[in-house]
Amino acid sequence: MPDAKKFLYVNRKAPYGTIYALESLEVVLIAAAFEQDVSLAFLDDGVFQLTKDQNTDGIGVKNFSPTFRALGDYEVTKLFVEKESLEERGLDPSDLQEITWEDEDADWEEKPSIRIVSRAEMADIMADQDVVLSF
Amino acid sequence: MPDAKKFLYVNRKAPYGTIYALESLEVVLIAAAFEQDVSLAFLDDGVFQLTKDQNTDGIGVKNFSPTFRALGDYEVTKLFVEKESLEERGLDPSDLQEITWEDEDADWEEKPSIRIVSRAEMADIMADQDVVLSF
Amino acid sequence: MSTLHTVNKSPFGDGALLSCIEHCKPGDGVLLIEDGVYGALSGSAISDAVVARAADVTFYLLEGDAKARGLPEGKLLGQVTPVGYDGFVDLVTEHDRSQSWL
Amino acid sequence: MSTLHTVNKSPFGDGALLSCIEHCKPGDGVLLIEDGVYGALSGSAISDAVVARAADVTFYLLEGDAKARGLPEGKLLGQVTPVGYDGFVDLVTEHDRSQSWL
Amino acid sequence: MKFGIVVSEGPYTHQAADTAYHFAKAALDKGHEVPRVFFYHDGVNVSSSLTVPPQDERHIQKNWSTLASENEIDLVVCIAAAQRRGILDENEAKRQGKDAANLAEGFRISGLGQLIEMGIEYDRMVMFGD
Amino acid sequence: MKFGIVVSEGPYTHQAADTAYHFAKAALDKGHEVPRVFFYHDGVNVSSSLTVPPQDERHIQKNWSTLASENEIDLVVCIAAAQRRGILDENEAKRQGKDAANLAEGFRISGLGQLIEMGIEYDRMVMFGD
Repeated sequence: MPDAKKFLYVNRKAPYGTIYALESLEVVLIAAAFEQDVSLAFLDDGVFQLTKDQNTDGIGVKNFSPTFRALGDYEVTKLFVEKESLEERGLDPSDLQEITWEDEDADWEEKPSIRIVSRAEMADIMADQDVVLSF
Repeated sequence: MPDAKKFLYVNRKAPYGTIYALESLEVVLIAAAFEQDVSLAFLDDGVFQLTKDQNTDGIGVKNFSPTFRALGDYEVTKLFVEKESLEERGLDPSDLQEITWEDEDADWEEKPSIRIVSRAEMADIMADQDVVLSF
Repeated sequence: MSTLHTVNKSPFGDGALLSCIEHCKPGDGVLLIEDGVYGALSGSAISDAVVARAADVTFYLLEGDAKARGLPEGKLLGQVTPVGYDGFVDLVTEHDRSQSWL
Repeated sequence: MSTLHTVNKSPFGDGALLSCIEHCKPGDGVLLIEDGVYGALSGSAISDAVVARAADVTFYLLEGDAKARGLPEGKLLGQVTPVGYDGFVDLVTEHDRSQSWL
Repeated sequence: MKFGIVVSEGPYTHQAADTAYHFAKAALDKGHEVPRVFFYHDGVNVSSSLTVPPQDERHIQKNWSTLASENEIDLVVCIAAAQRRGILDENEAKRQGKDAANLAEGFRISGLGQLIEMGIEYDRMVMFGD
Repeated sequence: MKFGIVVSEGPYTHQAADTAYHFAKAALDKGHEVPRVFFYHDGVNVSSSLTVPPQDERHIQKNWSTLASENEIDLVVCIAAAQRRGILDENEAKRQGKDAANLAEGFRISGLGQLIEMGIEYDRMVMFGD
């Protein structure tokens, strides 16, 4: 992809209370078709989007968290989650669902899509993009 | 007013960035016709609604801050502003516009409508209401 | 005479829960709903403030909202009582007024 | 390579400005717009954080938004430079990308 | 008891209209009365007859219309808030020279006085917003 | 330079649509290009033809329609976001069996690909929201 641009989708909001998390995911699914270099950032309340065992039966709203697990099939494999944001919320990486992708260059080995990064690393990732879209 | 209920309109949001402050004021103006016991509370970012010298020419939005000065004519005379909220924002009472009402029981003496109260007093005011509406 | 306060925003990005905690009175109830349920997480930057106030105020959370957000039961503060929508209705009736921290 | 960050919410009720301050890089610009302009108030609970970061980041505010909200010029931090919508456009062109802290 | 409910945010974007709906249902199930629900701010957008949510999602407007018709709830949309946001009934559309109306069945447009009345007449007021 | 602008909140409720408008005007005044503005989330509500703001207020939808026609700006409204919120053009209204359409002049409904294209093709993207 010589002309591919680096796109970062920044998620700072919790799911269900507002629609931003869901509509952000809808953008990412479409974006995957454009063969750009796609990364997702989860920081602040955005880390709540990735908690495991979400069950929305009690509130009558569609549970969209399984869609994150489909991102690997769309070749969206870089989900950066900020460590400090987790810690401030009393969460650790084991509270997040497992999201993997199959690496065709490594005999289809399953690799984790979620990468826990420090706040400083997140700042570096943000500064390394061509386009930053915020939700 | 033997059957009058105590209504408190709670304002915690800044003006112009969102419409809540303006639409709260629209409710208060209508409420005045119902001869209830009306109070307004300004705390947190709500204190910003009352700053003086608001000039919206540069953003093309209607300046509704003069309407606060008309509240006295509608017999809305109790505007409680929280001291701690002002202080956290680097403001003091002199940064707020003057809002007065004419007391017909005191020979139409002009009296200030804004009353600066502590956070503890604000909590007491809130606990003393029949109906609390939040904007 | 007591008030039921409802808080519907995450306390990590928004000041509503802290402001509510600083304005409620002994004997009041605070119900965490929608994104407000994150306020019930233990070991968070906000949990000490909730625990401290739980001395004289009763905290509740809307169970459906907590489950929707995948909050692990083991990580919820013991000081916060889960209720359903029916419990929400009861809380409104049991308090003299309700105040939404929007 | 630098970024123009825009912040449009009051820092007293919302965490966007602080998060932006913790994520921007030396040489970046931070433009306060809409309710974000309250972040330029001096002597506030937030002003120390802005002043500290102004050592290596340039802060701006949208002048029309500050005037609309009646912010007294004497109470604005000297570290924050006022710009108009035309200045906003220039800032976007002068930085390599822009990031909105929504 | 008589409950007054206020919805202050639009459908799907915020959860307010959903939470208010579940609360209203639970109140009715417990034998309480919900004589009126008032839609203010972006809440007026709940009354749009033109929403087409995905098929696997709840239909917020229809849920409210159905609940209202089954329980004789007065669904009132604030006229000033509605006009700003493009919600019009047939009469308003004609009066404003618009060729379309979009107020859904079971909702009616009226003034803010209806909100104050709820506060005066009902036992409890509960607001759902952002 | 070519600017891509995204508006993510509805008119009047949030200032986003106003700030974006003033920014777009200033960019055009300086000789930049604004080939397309994309309306997402509640931003789709800016395109409603049925808003009737008070006479002493700005008319946000008309401001955008005028700016677009004078400067050949492509005003794109996201179809998925629009359907959820009740914004339909004539075609969609027919297809969905609705008896009214409310997409204002100068706006068109299309997919999210139009947003990604802006990011790929333009020099800068600026988002206005909440």
